[in-house]
Amino acid sequence: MARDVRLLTEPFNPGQFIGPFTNAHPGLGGVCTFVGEVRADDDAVEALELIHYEKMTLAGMEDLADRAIARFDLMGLLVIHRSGVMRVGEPIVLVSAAAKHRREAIDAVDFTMDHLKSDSWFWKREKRADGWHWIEPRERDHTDLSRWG
Amino acid sequence: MARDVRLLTEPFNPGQFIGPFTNAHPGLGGVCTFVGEVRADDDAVEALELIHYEKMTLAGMEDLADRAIARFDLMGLLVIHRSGVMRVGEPIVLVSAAAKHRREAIDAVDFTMDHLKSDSWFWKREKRADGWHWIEPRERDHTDLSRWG
Amino acid sequence: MAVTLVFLGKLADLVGTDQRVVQAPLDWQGLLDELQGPIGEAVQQDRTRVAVNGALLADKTALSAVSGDEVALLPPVSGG
Amino acid sequence: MAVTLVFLGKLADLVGTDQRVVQAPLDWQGLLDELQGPIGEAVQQDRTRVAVNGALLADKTALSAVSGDEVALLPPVSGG
Repeated sequence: MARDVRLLTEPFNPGQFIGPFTNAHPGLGGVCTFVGEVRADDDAVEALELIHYEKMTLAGMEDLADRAIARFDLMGLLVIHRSGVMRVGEPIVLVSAAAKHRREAIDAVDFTMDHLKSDSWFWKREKRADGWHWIEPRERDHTDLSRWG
Repeated sequence: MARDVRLLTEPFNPGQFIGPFTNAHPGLGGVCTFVGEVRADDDAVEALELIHYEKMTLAGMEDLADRAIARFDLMGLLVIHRSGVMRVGEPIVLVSAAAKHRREAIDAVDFTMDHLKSDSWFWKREKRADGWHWIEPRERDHTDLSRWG
Repeated sequence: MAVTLVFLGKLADLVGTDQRVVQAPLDWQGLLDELQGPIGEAVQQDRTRVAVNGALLADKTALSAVSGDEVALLPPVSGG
Repeated sequence: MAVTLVFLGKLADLVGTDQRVVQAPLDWQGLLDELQGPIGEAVQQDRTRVAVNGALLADKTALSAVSGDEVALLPPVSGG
């Protein structure tokens, strides 16, 4: 089982990670990958900032990856999360799971994304014309988490 | 909504489709992609062949894509399926969904894969040392389909 | 012109070819007369479907193909 | 040496800095004495968590930091 967990403070290109990750697991049945980007659902948002805490954020991501690995039958798991200031269209997160069977790969990505989005040590703020605004947790995030018991 | 459905008879590189598909949907929130390959779970299998029917297979894939689009809130859907003889490690199928929200993208890929695997017009056989053997449908495929009501 | 029969998947193995041209018109009884032995039995199984020009028949015994039609005999799919 | 307080997310805005060095040792009452006004109220809220050297406290009122420790004040996360 190859586990690759990274917290990046600079922009990244998902393709540069996905290809090598897939190639590193010969014999796999399938790879599921989710890439999340800064969404353009509000023209007023000029930038997004994610703040992480050096002593906890990466360790928490590694712990989450271990839980996904314990729960699903995987051949490999790749978890990448950005920190810092990002603009619309920039990748924030990439989760890729390789497995013998597709259900395991898809579910592992779903599980990992739900927990990354609502149960990892990131704080988010948006820059608008009048300055930066902190984003509060969404109720939906807690609903998502409760799916996994 | 961009819908791109292809039935390919030659090997393909998933990366050549995923990058352009993602880039074609600026403002998206996330892209979920599943790539299925010929699995190496049995050393005795030398090759796999998928047979399609010209008058029905691609049309069925297009119809499936339309159903996924009607069911999930997507910005784009890419469905690629191989036909012909393949060896271990070659991609068979690629489904990629772009959406504002990750749950829609992940569920659309899950739905489309379940239906492609068990409800599309492909017939499969494996080549072993003693020749070609037809593969019968798996019970699991029907269980997968029943998840979608 | 005539009717073209197309045999998919393992049905092609049973007849040793993936296409056969037969006389038009062709109904269900005519098809069974044409397909003797193992292939005839396979075509009669519930899980074998029949399509005419790419359109699946809800009731294959209602087959009514005319000259120029393509009749496909479809065993259960085995997935991608 | 002393104890370093680290303010995450909007807590940093409330104090105008993301770090402050205070006298060791530091317990919960000492922390509240140190943090007056809005930041003090925020820290007392149930949803604000406290970690020492990266380890989350199950009960933040049991805080007992010594010289060299880093005490992080963590508001609710807002997701990636």
